[in-house]
Amino acid sequence: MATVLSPRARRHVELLDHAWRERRGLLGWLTTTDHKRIGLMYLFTSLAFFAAGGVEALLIRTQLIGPAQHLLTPEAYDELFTMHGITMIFLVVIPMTTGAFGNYLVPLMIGARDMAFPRMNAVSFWIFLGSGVFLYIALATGQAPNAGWFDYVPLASKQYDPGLNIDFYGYGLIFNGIASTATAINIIVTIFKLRAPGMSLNRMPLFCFAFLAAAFSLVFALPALTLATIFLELDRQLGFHFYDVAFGGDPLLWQNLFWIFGHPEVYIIILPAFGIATSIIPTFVHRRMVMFPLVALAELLVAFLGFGVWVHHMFAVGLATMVTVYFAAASLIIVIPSAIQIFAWITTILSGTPEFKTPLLWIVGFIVFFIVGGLSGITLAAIPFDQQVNASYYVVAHFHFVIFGGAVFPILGGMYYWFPKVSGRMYHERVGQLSFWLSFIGTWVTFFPMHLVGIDGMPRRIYTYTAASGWATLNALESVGAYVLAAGLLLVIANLAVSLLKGPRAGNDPWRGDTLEWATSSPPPPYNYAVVPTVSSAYPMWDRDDRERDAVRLDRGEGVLARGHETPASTVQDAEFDEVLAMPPHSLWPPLVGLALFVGFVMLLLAHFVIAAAVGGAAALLLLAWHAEAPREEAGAPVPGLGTPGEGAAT
Amino acid sequence: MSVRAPSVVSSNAARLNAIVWFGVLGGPAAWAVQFLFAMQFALARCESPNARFQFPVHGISLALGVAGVVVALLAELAAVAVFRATVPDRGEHDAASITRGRLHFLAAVGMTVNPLTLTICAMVAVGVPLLSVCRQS
Amino acid sequence: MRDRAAPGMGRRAPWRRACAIASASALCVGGCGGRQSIVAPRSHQAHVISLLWWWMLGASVVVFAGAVGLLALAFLRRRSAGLPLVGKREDLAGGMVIGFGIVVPLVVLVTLFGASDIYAVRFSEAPAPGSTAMTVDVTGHQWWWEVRYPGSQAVTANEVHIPVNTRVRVLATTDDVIHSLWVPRLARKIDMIPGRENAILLDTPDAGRYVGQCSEFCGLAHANMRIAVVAEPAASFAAWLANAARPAPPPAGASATSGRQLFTGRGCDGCHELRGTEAQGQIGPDLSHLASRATLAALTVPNTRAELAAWIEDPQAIKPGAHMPDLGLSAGEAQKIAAYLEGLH
Amino acid sequence: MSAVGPTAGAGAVRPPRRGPTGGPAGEQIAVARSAQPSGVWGMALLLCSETMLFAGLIASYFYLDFRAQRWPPPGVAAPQVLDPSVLTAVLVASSLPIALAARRARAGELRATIAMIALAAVLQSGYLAFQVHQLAAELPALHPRGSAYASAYVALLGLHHAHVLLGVLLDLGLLFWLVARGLSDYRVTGVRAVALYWYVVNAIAVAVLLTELSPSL
Repeated sequence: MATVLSPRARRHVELLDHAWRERRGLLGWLTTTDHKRIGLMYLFTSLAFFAAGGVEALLIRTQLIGPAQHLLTPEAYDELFTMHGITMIFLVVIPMTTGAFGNYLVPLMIGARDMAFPRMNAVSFWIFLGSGVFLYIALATGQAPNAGWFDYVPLASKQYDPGLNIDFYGYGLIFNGIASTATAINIIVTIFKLRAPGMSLNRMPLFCFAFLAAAFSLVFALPALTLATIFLELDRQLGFHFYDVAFGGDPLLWQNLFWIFGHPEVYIIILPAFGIATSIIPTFVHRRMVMFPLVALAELLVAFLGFGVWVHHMFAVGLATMVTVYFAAASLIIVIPSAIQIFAWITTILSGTPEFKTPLLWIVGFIVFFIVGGLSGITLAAIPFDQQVNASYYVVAHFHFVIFGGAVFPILGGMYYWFPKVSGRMYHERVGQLSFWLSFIGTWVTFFPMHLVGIDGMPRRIYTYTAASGWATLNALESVGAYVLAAGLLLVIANLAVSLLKGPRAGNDPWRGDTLEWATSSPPPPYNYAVVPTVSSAYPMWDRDDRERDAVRLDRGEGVLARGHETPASTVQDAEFDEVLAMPPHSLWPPLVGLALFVGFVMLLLAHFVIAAAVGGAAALLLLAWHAEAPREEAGAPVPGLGTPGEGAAT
Repeated sequence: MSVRAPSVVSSNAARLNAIVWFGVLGGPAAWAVQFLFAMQFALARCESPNARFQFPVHGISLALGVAGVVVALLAELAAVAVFRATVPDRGEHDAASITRGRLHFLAAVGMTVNPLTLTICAMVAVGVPLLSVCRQS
Repeated sequence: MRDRAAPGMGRRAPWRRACAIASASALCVGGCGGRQSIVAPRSHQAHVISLLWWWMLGASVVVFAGAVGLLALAFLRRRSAGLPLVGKREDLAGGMVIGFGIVVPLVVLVTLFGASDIYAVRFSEAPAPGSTAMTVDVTGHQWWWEVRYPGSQAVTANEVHIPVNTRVRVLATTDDVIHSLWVPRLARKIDMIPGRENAILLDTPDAGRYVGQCSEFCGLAHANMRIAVVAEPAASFAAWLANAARPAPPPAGASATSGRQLFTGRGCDGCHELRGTEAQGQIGPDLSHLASRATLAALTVPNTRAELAAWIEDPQAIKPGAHMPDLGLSAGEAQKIAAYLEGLH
Repeated sequence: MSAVGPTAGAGAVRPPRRGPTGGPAGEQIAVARSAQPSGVWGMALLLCSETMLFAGLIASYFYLDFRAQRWPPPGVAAPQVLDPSVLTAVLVASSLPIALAARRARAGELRATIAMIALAAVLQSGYLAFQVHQLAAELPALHPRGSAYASAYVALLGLHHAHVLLGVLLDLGLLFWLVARGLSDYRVTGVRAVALYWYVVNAIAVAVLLTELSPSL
């Protein structure tokens, strides 16, 4: 804490420092269960993959800069656009949002000291890392997935794609899905159980509502993808016939299963961005969000309705209209939650006193792009029009506005916004704004013309086109835009990297932020909060008297829980203090389990099923040993400043 | 209404809690059922080569749609009732007012979600019967 | 033909003018309503869809302008709290969200649902069997299109001939992976999926050559899988069909004759059929009347003797990934075969 | 208020229990708590995911069914009803000792807990052994390479058996630590979580049975 502490308070803090001491060095990072260090590992890993995906994108744009280019062979082009999609979705946006932002910020925002399952949190990182390495081994060995990120059969079947390419896709995504599911479960339980006493559902930051919605979507959507890829590998490796018409299978089974996952996936990508926007806007507009309950609802409803729209990706496969309208209707109404949020953001900015600093600029840019992407999305719910532009560059334009403008812009804005909290230093404002404007212009120039070439009949995933097609001018423009965009992104990284070393000290709360993370020091100590924060609204940092009360309680040693590696848990709906959880400290098992699974999946890829089973058994033994370190038990005695465990039910 | 006395609080709160969760989940659940079942019947009727799925799809869609609309309306009423019953009182931070504030919040959520799910059910229920049976689009 | 607003078509004339003007104005950035533009429609269903597009675009522009306008306003009065005119009124702020965020969109979206998904959809729905004057079977292959005319011997590839002002039911199927038949100026796209018989309607009043392209990723040469629909007056269509139904004409001249022998001698007949000869291959396109086609390799190159010879000599150089093998023919041999094939009118 | 969340429904209103002392070392267990422990929540959410997986599997089975002209295809016998029904009944019956184990564990009775889990484990692994033996015997007749029906049938049973195997492994791991370390709140939560796992697996087992037998019903 920045404020000067009384001797008594300092004694409590020293106790905490001792109880929460972290291992140093490489071993420390390898065995950590601290949600902040895990979040940072997620951040840097997904940034590395972001660079890879970006290079792939630039190669694609360079190939398309003019008609009949020969930079890439068709083989290389197919692998690059497939890997670009897989990378950006599974190795960048999901780990960046749920992994990095969710891990680092959710416990801080709800006043907890760690995630609900710290070791599972670590293992999901190691599994994610393993899946990423797994997929990039494919590219390095020249057999990367090459049938597009939605990998339609029969093109992806053994008959038409005999190499290992598609097997890397299948096992890579199953592997990656384990990590995402674990993270999602962790986030949900953390939000349900670990909110600081007093933070009832209606006082929960909108950021947490967004991450809750995204996590639920992950839990319910990923199994469909896992199942589809299991079928795919059974077909490819063991000669099953789920997708083979000749034996009574059906290629549309893949399309249905894939998009049952694939569309909620879009909202899994965009929801955390909503959360970031709703936490940046109040801070820089100096007022609370307009219509808090509706925004919270919108975030949850998008996730829910997202499960009823998948066939709008399949309007051209020849289903009966009386089947497709069910999906068209849901696809249209799902616009309304987004409309609620957009106008809640705009009204909040309009009725507040906005300070257009870098983070807010990125969010305003996001709102603009998200409106365009949303509007083009509506047109795709009009069945006849969708049947014209489906699988054309119009769709490419649509989802890049939604995913790049809609998800990546808030992520970058969020990186600027929380940089002072994470690093303890301030970034360079001017350079920050410059990086925004470069990226903003670059995004427009890259993706907007894609609408026009799409309307003009250019299909997606073509590695070349003729001069006669009349698409050359716009494609050249798009490629130039891509370079501008790349420059903007490099400037973001440069700004943050330099500021990390040279930036001025930021202090605890440089923005006068509204949520709890700004109450603790920058960067936060391993235990986040010396005293369990008092919460009496959804904007706790703006309830100054509560923060003063916390200082007093620290002085008195109330709600400090300095006896050990502990955090309080509360009831799900009204967040009444319920129990004290002893959190497991660092552990070596998570990286070992991750490694075992990696070996196991490599064996599956190579169809060495017996070895794979043996490795699976080893992983099971590791998990058995894992539970040797059971946390110290709590007696359920009253805790000064928090009350008696279990009393919650009495009220 | 007086939710001051602790005894009243718990019993009242428990009842309102049940009502408000119906108010929040009723509409979405109604849509989910209508969507899954009506759509599945249409899919089976139109996509299967064999004759054992000759369902009267128009009627099914209309019936399930109407059912969905009715449930969503009931849920809306529940949400409105709780919303009116739990106008938050400023300043107090006892357990009762926390619960009240949360119920009020959930009621507002329910009041917004039900009209939307109701609209989806109604759109499809009215739309499908206007379409020719199983014509490919 | 490309960008001219074609002469009126009865009651649909206003739409045609609207679309033609709009396409000319809005899409000149995109190479002037290009050869595959959905906003230069030449059929009723394409008109309906482009009209739907212009309406949706109009509404979108209004929404976008309104939202961005509000953001601009927020920037201009960034120092003064509260809403413009009314000031600090939370109820009105909430009202704005409910009005713009729920009520207005709800009305617009329900209208769009009725207009597009219930009404307009019927113009692009598959025609019921028997409701059309004729049927054409188009089968997707990696990476070309096989075209057959039921009730006739006629077989061709990559160029679909249809009579104008005639409802034609196109039966779209595939022989291998998923393809998608998309001729934007005439009809919505339809996927070709193993185990399914999908259909679309072709019906245009305007004679002309309409280019389309496979729009579902289908492998290496996906980018070079184009198709042309040739709409022509009934008489010339009948003449074309009659000719296409005949066996392949005999070789004329010495080099053509030796080309003919090379065709079988060097194994071309393993894949290609020449009706009425012993060349009965069923893997590649039927070549009985190759010379009557304007292009080669699914519209990759024009059908000239030089291009044809080059294509025969080294297919991969012209269409990477194509399944047509390099038979190691000398330039001379390729020239002879080309000379023969160029005689097959 | 108890932990009746908007979701997994894994929580009933329970009076907060001050844990009676029990277990080998007489350590205090069953922490005072009015909401469900995190471990139970975590398992409940994992089971949501698993349930979606099997829902998709069963949906795929019926999708292929109604896309087919004849199901099962000509020459493939419809599955016989008796054995799988009896075996599934046995598996479902194992819910009882599991439920008792959870109750005994919360009461701090170590021996009873171990006995009940062991009993359940025996029933479950017996079920698994018989089922796997059955499937192995059927395989030559309906080779999954033979038809989409065989593929769906084998995948349905295979994944379900893997699911049961996972549960048996959970039983064994739990037994190992109960014998080695006795009861503690951590392991009481473990017992409750595993119990929840088995309730869901057994429910899924019934759904799988009905799907598997649908051609014969």
